[in-house]
Amino acid sequence: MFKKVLIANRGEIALRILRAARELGVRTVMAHSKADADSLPVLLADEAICIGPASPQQSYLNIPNLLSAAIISGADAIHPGYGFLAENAQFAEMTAEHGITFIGPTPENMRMLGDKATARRIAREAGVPVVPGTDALSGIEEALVAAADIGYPIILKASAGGGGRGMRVVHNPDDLENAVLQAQEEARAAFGNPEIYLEKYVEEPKHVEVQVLGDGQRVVHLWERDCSIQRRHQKLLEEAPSTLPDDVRRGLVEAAVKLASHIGYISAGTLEFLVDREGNYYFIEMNTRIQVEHPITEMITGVDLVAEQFRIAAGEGLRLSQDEIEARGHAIEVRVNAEDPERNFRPSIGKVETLLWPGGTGVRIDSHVYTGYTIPSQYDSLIGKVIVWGGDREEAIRRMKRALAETVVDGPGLKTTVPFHKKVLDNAFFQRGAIYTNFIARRMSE
Amino acid sequence: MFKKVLIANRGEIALRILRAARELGVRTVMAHSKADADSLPVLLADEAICIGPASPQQSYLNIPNLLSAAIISGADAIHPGYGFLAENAQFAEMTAEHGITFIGPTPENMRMLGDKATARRIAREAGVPVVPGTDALSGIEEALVAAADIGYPIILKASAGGGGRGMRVVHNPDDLENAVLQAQEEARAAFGNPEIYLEKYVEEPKHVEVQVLGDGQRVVHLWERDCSIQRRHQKLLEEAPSTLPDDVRRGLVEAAVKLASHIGYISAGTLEFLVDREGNYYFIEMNTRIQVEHPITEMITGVDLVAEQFRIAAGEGLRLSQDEIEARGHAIEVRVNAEDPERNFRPSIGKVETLLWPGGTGVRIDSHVYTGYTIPSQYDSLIGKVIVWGGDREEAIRRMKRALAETVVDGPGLKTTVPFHKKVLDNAFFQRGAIYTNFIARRMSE
Amino acid sequence: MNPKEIKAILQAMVATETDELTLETPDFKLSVRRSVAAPPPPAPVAVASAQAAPAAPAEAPPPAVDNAPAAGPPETVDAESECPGCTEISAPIVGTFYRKPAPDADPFVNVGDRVEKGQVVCIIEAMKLFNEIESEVSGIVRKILVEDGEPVEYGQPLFLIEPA
Amino acid sequence: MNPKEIKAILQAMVATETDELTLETPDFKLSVRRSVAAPPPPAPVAVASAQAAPAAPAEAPPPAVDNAPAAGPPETVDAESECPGCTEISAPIVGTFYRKPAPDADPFVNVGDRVEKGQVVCIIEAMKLFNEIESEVSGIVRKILVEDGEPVEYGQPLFLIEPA
Repeated sequence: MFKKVLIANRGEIALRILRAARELGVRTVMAHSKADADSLPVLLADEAICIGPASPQQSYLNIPNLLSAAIISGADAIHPGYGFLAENAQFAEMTAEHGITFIGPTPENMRMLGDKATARRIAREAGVPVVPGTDALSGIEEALVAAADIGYPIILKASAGGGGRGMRVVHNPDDLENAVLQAQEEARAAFGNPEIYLEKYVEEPKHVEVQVLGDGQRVVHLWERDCSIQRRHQKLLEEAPSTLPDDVRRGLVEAAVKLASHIGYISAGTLEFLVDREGNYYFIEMNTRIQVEHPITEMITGVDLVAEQFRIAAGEGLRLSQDEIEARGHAIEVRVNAEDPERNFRPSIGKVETLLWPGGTGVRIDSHVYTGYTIPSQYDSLIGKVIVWGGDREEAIRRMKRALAETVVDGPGLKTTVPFHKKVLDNAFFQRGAIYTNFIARRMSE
Repeated sequence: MFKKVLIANRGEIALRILRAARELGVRTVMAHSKADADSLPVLLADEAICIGPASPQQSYLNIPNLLSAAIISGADAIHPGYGFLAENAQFAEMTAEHGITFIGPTPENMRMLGDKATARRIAREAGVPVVPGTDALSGIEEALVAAADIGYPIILKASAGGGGRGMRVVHNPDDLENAVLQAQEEARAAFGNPEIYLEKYVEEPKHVEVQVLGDGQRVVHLWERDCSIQRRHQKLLEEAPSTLPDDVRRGLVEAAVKLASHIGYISAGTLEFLVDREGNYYFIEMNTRIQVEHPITEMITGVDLVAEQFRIAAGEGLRLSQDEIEARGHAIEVRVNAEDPERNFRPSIGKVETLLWPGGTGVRIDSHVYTGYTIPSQYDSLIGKVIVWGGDREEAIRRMKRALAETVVDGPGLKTTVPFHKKVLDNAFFQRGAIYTNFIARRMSE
Repeated sequence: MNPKEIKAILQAMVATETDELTLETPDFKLSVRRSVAAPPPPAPVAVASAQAAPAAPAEAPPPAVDNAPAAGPPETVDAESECPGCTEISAPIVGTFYRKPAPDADPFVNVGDRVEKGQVVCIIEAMKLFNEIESEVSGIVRKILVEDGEPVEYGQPLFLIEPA
Repeated sequence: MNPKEIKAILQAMVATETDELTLETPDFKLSVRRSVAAPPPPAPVAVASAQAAPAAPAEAPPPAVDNAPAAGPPETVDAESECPGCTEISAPIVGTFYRKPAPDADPFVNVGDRVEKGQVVCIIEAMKLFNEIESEVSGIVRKILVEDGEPVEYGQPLFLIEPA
């Protein structure tokens, strides 16, 4: 095992990594920006080193300063957490060049899954379904043939596009010609490039992701998480397992293991899928890092995922066989963000003057906030995660409601997403598992 | 299920009961003394009612005020927690007489196990081993025969005694006559009654207890807890399961189920055993209530014991069959007492000015303390419980060490048992499971 | 020693981040202590804020929980402010408060009545027992704080009596 | 003893990093205690640099964790109090601090030297690159705060320069 790890991140994930390191007997060096000098992971770490001003570009994204910090503190490993440099292949490479172990996948792993087109190709190679679609369309004729082949509804997307612009859903062949022309025109206007392609339109999908661990020799899955409760592609509440039928769940996790094995994946990773109402699943992308919502998987499996990342990186290999990983009960996580749900989730930071996290049976708290802590404005608004476990989904929901009812995070001008989560948990559609990626837009807006 | 429960207790167990009630959709009425008006369970409860001044005799032990509080608040059930009136058969009876359900065993259950002599007789009837011993001895001859029969070492105890006085350990027959005469003399001097009896002396026993749940029809066990880490018969740190060999564990839990079934036990209860080095176990007594250390059983089984107490009391019966109760991993609880371990554990209360409970993977906190809370001086010194779960005992120990390293409970003059627990966890004998009821006296005193 | 001189000393203390100063002369004794609880301000501008810094950290309030007791302890009655000089009679037990010995009877006491120490002023029913509550003082009933038939908790103020 | 004299004493204490002073004469008794040079109380707030220190007075102290940073950021240097009127040159990157261009060469600057704005005052080695650090002001080197060969973190003060 490593002697000393540099934690190249901040907030709750920095604390999460610190805890894993401490349990493994690894000394911790917290690399931190000036704005985070008073943060809990810095206070708790064995050593702390300032790596730049508040701006992430100059601190948490500053590769030379991070590597220098690792070198001068004598760290033999770096854990990147999530976000920032976690999926930066170059950082992983440079870390290795300095004789320091990067706790995460190989740069090759990252590059193979780094862009969507390559990831799609690799998934097809591995025999894992992706959303059926075309390359750039040459014209109407090709579109008609492809759409007939894929089946309606389909969606037209701009090759150069993103963020929903230039997209157009088509429900039958009669509308296709006009839609193609309009989409091309929109694409030209918006991106200066009329090129479009066509994909199957997955209606009201669930966003379900599979947690895997690999050591380069073999890959195991730790079941799936349902992350359909999203607002503008930001996950807000996650649960494990999903409410999918058992045969779909089984297909999903097997597909995930197949793909991750295909590329000899190392470390913890997550494969994201869309699942339609008929239980068809389509691979979208892989996140080559630990994720915010990993605790719900830990709650149902009892596996410490971050500790496993350390062990795999230290060359100890996977300790668990697939048979030994058993999911039990149901877990839910809510993200407590310093945002005002009443005002379009705009950041609402400040000083935490009263803080009371819930406790008791089946409740876990991951948070770097303490009474008197001032939330810095330069970073994301996640200030804590409340995670609960219950014998079944119903118990988990009741427990989360109970936990949030006793949660107090208060300060002058400080608002959090807790009241919003309470409403989600009270929603009848949510309670019966009728959750799709449009849940918040459709069920939670007045 | 009940509509409204009166919680006739305080501190962390009051909060524990409140949480279970809330998850079950039962409204809560906190009966509290004047000294507890600002306590967290009072702040969190749906209703609160003051039942007397700080003195426990006039509040938490005041049966008329408690029953009146239940009646005027319209509660249909009372949960007594532990301590105070939890094992008071008369209170249970009077509660029932007022048409209110007592959440706990029947008065008959309590009376059968209320005094040690009756409990011993019932255990023998049920075929459960008790520490072999005699009734009052008529003289030396009888003592010699009995001792030879039981086997040395034996211990002589005063019939009227208690608290260790008048006890005398005898290792061989040659010493018995003198010892009997001396013990009789001591007993006469101390208690005005020379009557003594003789018992097998269990050397360096482990204190292991079995958690059971019964509904009057059947009884299930939820495995055992090792509570050997005691100081002056006060438990300080508990773990589940014990480190006993599997065959001994199995014998123990079966004996517990046999005894509890024999008396048609209802609700949650705990059967305490002494286990000697050879794995012989002897029933000592049964606690007919929920116990402080119940969370470690919840951690390994996933069963919410307090919720089960509610369900059983509401006539819903046992939901679980023995097959469904599976123990997984290892859990440890430490009691955070406001006591100064450096000064013979004397109470060291005050105001909590800085409070940081640990969090993260596998950590559960049960505490009624918050930043700014002043610990009242009239009650016991337990201010919180830190409970951890790990895949195995080693992981649980490492996790608890990590958790305690990040715990801060601070205020002017306030001391806690946290530093003491850290030393226990670091002790090599503890780590290898060499723990007996004399562990603290033998291994932890300089 | 004049104010100007004291001000000069204080400014010097601020400028030099001095915490305590005691000066005793045959004529006078001056002792000054500055709170360092406030972290040193960023710039010289902050001289003013250093002087304004309160010495003691503010009290952390108990958590303001959403669902504060719905029927929790009634609001404290401050006898002093409600009725200056008055004495409180409070509930010695938990139960139901009755102003009359029987539904069709007259109340034990009314506002303005004179009561003697030991005189019964109300009944609190607890567990089907009717407990007569006596006044602890002699005086005039100034206020009755609980409605007839209402539940009362331990220590809840029932009457305000002006001793006379 | 007049304010001016007291001020002079306080300034002298700052200059000499004296914490406490008691002076008794037949005429008067003066006692002064400073706490700036003393390591601020256990609360690891101390790791924050003076510039970043929050100004709010009623700060609840961050939890005083047992294992506070062992090799955390070095103690804050307040240029104002260390050397009134001085400007700080601080580390713009993380790395190892060198006073000399080569092991057997002379230091770039010594205490008392005059430096011009833009003049190289030290090297910080980071990832095998030797980064020359230039003075941001012209003036006299009053203090060198880091030993040759020591690791420095971002923002750590290296030199105090008295502008001239």
